[in-house]
Amino acid sequence: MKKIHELKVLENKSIAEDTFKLTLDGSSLGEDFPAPGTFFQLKIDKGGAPLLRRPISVFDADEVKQTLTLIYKVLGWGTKLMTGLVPGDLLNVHGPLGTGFPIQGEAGKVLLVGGGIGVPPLYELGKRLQAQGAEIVTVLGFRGAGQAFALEEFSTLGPVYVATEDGTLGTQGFVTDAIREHEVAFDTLYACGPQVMLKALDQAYQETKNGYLSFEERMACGIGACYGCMTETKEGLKRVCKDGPVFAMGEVQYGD
Amino acid sequence: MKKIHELKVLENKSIAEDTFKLTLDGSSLGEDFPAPGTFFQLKIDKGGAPLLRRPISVFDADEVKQTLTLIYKVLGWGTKLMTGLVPGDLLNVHGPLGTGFPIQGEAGKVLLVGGGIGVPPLYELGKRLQAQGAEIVTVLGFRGAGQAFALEEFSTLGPVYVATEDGTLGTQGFVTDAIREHEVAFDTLYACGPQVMLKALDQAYQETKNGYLSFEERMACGIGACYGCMTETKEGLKRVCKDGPVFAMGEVQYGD
Amino acid sequence: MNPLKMTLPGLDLKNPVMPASGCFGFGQEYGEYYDLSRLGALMVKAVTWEPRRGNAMPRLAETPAGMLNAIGLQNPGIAGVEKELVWLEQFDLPIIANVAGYSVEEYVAVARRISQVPNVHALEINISCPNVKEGGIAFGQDPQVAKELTMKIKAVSEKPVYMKLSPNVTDIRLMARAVEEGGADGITMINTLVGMRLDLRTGMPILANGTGGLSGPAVKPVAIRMIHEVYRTVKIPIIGMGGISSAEDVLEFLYAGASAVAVGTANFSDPYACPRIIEELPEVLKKYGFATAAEAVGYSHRRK
Amino acid sequence: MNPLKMTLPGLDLKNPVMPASGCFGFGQEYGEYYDLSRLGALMVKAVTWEPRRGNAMPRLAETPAGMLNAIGLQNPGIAGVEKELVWLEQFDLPIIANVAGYSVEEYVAVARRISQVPNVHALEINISCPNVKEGGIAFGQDPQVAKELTMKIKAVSEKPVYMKLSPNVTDIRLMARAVEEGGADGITMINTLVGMRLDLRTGMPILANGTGGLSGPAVKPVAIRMIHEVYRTVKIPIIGMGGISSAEDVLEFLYAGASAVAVGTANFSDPYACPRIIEELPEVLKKYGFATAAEAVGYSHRRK
Ligand SMILES: Cc1cc2nc3c(=O)[nH]c(=O)nc-3n(C[C@H](O)[C@H](O)[C@H](O)COP(=O)(O)OP(=O)(O)OC[C@H]3O[C@@H](n4cnc5c(N)ncnc54)[C@H](O)[C@@H]3O)c2cc1C
Ligand SMILES: Cc1cc2nc3c(=O)[nH]c(=O)nc-3n(C[C@H](O)[C@H](O)[C@H](O)COP(=O)(O)OP(=O)(O)OC[C@H]3O[C@@H](n4cnc5c(N)ncnc54)[C@H](O)[C@@H]3O)c2cc1C
Ligand SMILES: Cc1cc2nc3c(=O)[nH]c(=O)nc-3n(C[C@H](O)[C@H](O)[C@H](O)COP(=O)(O)O)c2cc1C
Ligand SMILES: Cc1cc2nc3c(=O)[nH]c(=O)nc-3n(C[C@H](O)[C@H](O)[C@H](O)COP(=O)(O)O)c2cc1C
Ligand code: FES
Ligand code: FES
Repeated sequence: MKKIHELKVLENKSIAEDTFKLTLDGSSLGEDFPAPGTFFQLKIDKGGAPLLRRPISVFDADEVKQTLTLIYKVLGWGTKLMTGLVPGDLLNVHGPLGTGFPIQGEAGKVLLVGGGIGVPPLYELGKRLQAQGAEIVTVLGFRGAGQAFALEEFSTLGPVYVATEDGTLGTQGFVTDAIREHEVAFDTLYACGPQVMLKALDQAYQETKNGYLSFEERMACGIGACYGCMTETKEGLKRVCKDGPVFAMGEVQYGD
Repeated sequence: MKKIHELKVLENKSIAEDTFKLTLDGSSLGEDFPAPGTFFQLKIDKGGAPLLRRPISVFDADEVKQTLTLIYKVLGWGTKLMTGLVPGDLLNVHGPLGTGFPIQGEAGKVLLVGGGIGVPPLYELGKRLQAQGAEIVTVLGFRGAGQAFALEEFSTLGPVYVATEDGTLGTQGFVTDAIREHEVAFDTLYACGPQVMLKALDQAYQETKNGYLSFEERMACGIGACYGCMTETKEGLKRVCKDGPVFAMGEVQYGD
Repeated sequence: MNPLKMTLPGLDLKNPVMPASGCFGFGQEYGEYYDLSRLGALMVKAVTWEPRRGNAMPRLAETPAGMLNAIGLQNPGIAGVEKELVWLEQFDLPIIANVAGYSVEEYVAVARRISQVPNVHALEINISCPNVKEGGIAFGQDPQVAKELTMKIKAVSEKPVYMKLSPNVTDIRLMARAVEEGGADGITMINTLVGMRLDLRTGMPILANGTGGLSGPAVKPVAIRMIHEVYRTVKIPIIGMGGISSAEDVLEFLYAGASAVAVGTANFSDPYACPRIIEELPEVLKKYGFATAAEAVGYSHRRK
Repeated sequence: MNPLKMTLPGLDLKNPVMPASGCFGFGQEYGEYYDLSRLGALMVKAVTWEPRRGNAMPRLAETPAGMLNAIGLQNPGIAGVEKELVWLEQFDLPIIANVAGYSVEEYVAVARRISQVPNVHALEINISCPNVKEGGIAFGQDPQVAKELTMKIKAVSEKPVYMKLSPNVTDIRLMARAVEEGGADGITMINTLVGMRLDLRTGMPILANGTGGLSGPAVKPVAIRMIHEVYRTVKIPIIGMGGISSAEDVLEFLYAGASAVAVGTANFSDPYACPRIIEELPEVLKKYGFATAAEAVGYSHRRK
């Protein structure tokens, strides 16, 4: 039977504009030590508010240190409250949830593409792929240099290229511009970020490459029971929280 | 213009069954250092819940140490959350509110009568009366010995008699039984506690003694604007939060 | 004797707590968290005759102590739901099927067929879904329409029929009386209040559907008030819901007049909400002086 | 130019934020916390012809993200209120008088007389108080009754008349249209939802009155939805309220169609709620791309 966990906060620090890195003691997770691309639903209320849990991806699941690291952007009520977590606090987490990135046997040239708050899930993924012998290039997109984070971590995996909308770091423009500029060659693509980015990548590469994209939707249950987080796919409506958040390129049918 | 204060928590410890003593740094209160019988409305939400402030009386306002001490009983949602306050936390308090105990010139034989969670406001009162030269006897009522608190503090003011419903400490019975048993003589009575206790005292002594009673009602605004906390008096409806919580004996008209 | 036992038309409940329709799918997902046989019953997701796609995304928004949903009756249709119900046969668990429709004919056809499924012990007729353009709530806001629909469904159903009332009405008592007159065996209430949130960036409603149904603790005082009113108005039993998240909440609903309760939104923040509440209930009953849950039903009305 | 300036019938507002009726008395108490001239306007407590004692205690109960009140129109009567209004003359502050009654005659008499008070710039007719046994909400749940009352009050009032709508109705648009047809100059909405809480110890309702009015953040999504509907239904302006506690909330109400807003329950947890919101509003408007508050009114309806 599945469990809910109470994890101890080890660290919660600002790493970029409105962006925090939250490290949790994951030693009690046991079988629930997460796979890349999965996420946790965090309960951040004290006294019942906010009502819903907040879905946050796994950035780093360090089996040696037994730590679970998440990176979150302060967006609204819930993430703002999260900034108040201090070492020693217990955080109630539900997960790991969802179907993550398929990595079985993946050992060729891999391109990781992250946009903004879509960057976090790619790092744990990259670590696992690297361990399997994959050759990794990372392209990350941010609004500007002030929003950029995790460059150091990704550079341990291979070359990292950055695109910023305002040109304050790396290529001016979007991740697609940086991929083109650096003529990145790859067999398999893994990406997470705003839907427009995912759609652009999907349309550009679904004919020629393998690839997996991680999507976001507003969630309530997080386990596939409420039908709140659907996405249209070739095989009909699917639940982002349970059947996703990762879908193969070509699967999702984008709206307008 | 009146102000709201953020006070630093210095200590928050259990002193009896479900009863806590909360000490706050009151050095920033300035003009708002409270008079006996007044109360503060405490904001205990994190993230908006619970919605309303909780009214808690002044137990001890130490002008020398510049500390403000409150004693609260864990009853429901709000007071339960209060037990989570730890030293260093900032607590948002609105007050002092209400019309406290009149003590001007009071220097004769004084009887303080407190029942349960009505005990706290009498201690600061007793300190001030003692400083004015009053001769003080205190009678406190509790459910049982496990619920009794603040006996030590009150014993610095003069004799203390206790009544418990279950007889596990002092007189078995109510405060009125203890007063009778010890044949306490007094000129002026000050009391706070459950309405049945106040009614009994009022009926017993309003003809023969001076006295002031402190009442409780559910409150929203705490300043007299919402008309949520009325009590019937000889002169019509009055607001417990603003015109009270203290009323002279004989003033309040009890329902059934 | 089991102090939580409760008997309602068609339902011999080992305890009075069940997941609310639409908040628990067909049980598979929460079945990974605990043994579903612990539940008093299970109200499954709404079923229509044809498969329905439901509304566009986003379908969810958070509100203070509540949430809005506009799922819009997405479901695999009656044939698909029948398959799901087979899976549920492994549990000692009475199923309450939630019936929806876009026309009287659809309601009647679905009710007839689903009432024949063996582990379906009762029907809950959803005349209060605020998230579909036709049908749904329209049936739940006009007493005469509700009464006639109840009669037609009663005529074909092989199982007791509970009508699910909408709180979006001026006088809930008129609706309750109408469905009682129509022959309903019980009432379930409340469905969601219609609400809306706007996205400050785009100016558009957060929900693609515009409006959605408000659920969660925020609506609890409205649910209690309406159940209190309906209990005095009709003789048929009430299954209460709206913001329940603790055993104390359950007791408040029983006092108001509910004979059993359903838990919806609370499952989302705590997947163990139902078994937790069931486990805490005996102690809470005892604390307030009740030997059985049944004793607490309507207690508030015997106190005047 | 003042970007917060807003003009409604009878009301030249320096900003669109005012305390809601019944949550601010006649201003004296909050006047000890800040200069009342900072407010856009002030909706004073309900007034009836005779002094009213209101309901028995307790009159208050807390709910998740909300509260119930059953004050029951306690007020010193028209003569007493007139005296209170004299005190308010020292402020640069348009007063909106909240008129209540137990009969059509009482409403009309109060409206006629209070509309003659110089610093009263508009009337708000409370046909939606859920806390009195006669009158009150009954006028706010029947369109025809509301329309006729509006006409009679319009006939005697020397100031613009805003009708305060109850959310406890099946279709708020019918009520809005009725009062518009009756000649109302504007609408204020929403009053409280009827709710109840039971005391687990006694089994009795916490409120002596039984039911009470639900206010606070919990009701905000209902208020937004109803204002959104009414904006599309009538041409007269709306003053919106229901759970506002921040400048962002104000913007959401303006988007939905309110031309000004009132803040009620939020005053209780933060006595500075109104001036805080007024102070934050220009920045929030700017953040979302509006040069003036007036531009944001009805924005949601121009986005489709
Ligand atoms: C599978 C998944 C993984 C995610 N991983 C990360 C991550 O690693 N780091 C990170 O910073 N963010 C991540 N997000 C986005 C994150 O969940 C939202 O930014 C967050 O929920 C916003 O909450 P809030 O209280 O600050 O905002 P509010 O606007 O107050 O939230 C209100 C409601 O809307 C929901 N919501 C608002 N924005 C989003 C959004 N963009 N996506 C989903 N729900 C939203 C909230 O969960 C909440 O229910 C992820 C989202 C999903 C679905
Ligand atoms: C003027 C005044 C002074 C007080 N001084 C003290 C004190 O020094 N120490 C102490 O322990 N208690 C004191 N009380 C009582 C205290 O306010 C309540 O016990 C407390 O508010 C309960 O809150 P809760 O969240 O734990 O209970 P809940 O039941 O969750 O509270 C729900 C709502 O009801 C109100 N409420 C519940 N019980 C009471 C009550 N007995 N009196 C007033 N409001 C209530 C709460 O304030 C809240 O608004 C005082 C009350 C008043 C009016
Ligand atoms: C996501 C979601 C989906 C729902 N779907 C249905 C449904 O299909 N049929 C139905 O009758 N009620 C549905 N409801 C209403 C619930 O069954 C319940 O009446 C309501 O949510 C109040 O209970 P709660 O506050 O405990 O959630 C749904 C509620 C939610 C939150
Ligand atoms: C304690 C209290 C008293 C109220 N009294 C009145 C009143 O006298 N007249 C009236 O029209 N509305 C009255 N209301 C309703 C408010 O004016 C307002 O419509 C409602 O509370 C919603 O706003 P809020 O959520 O910001 O409080 C009262 C509300 C509260 C909480
Ligand atoms: S969040 Fe409930 S189905 Fe995905
Ligand atoms: S609490 Fe508002 S008048 Fe006393």
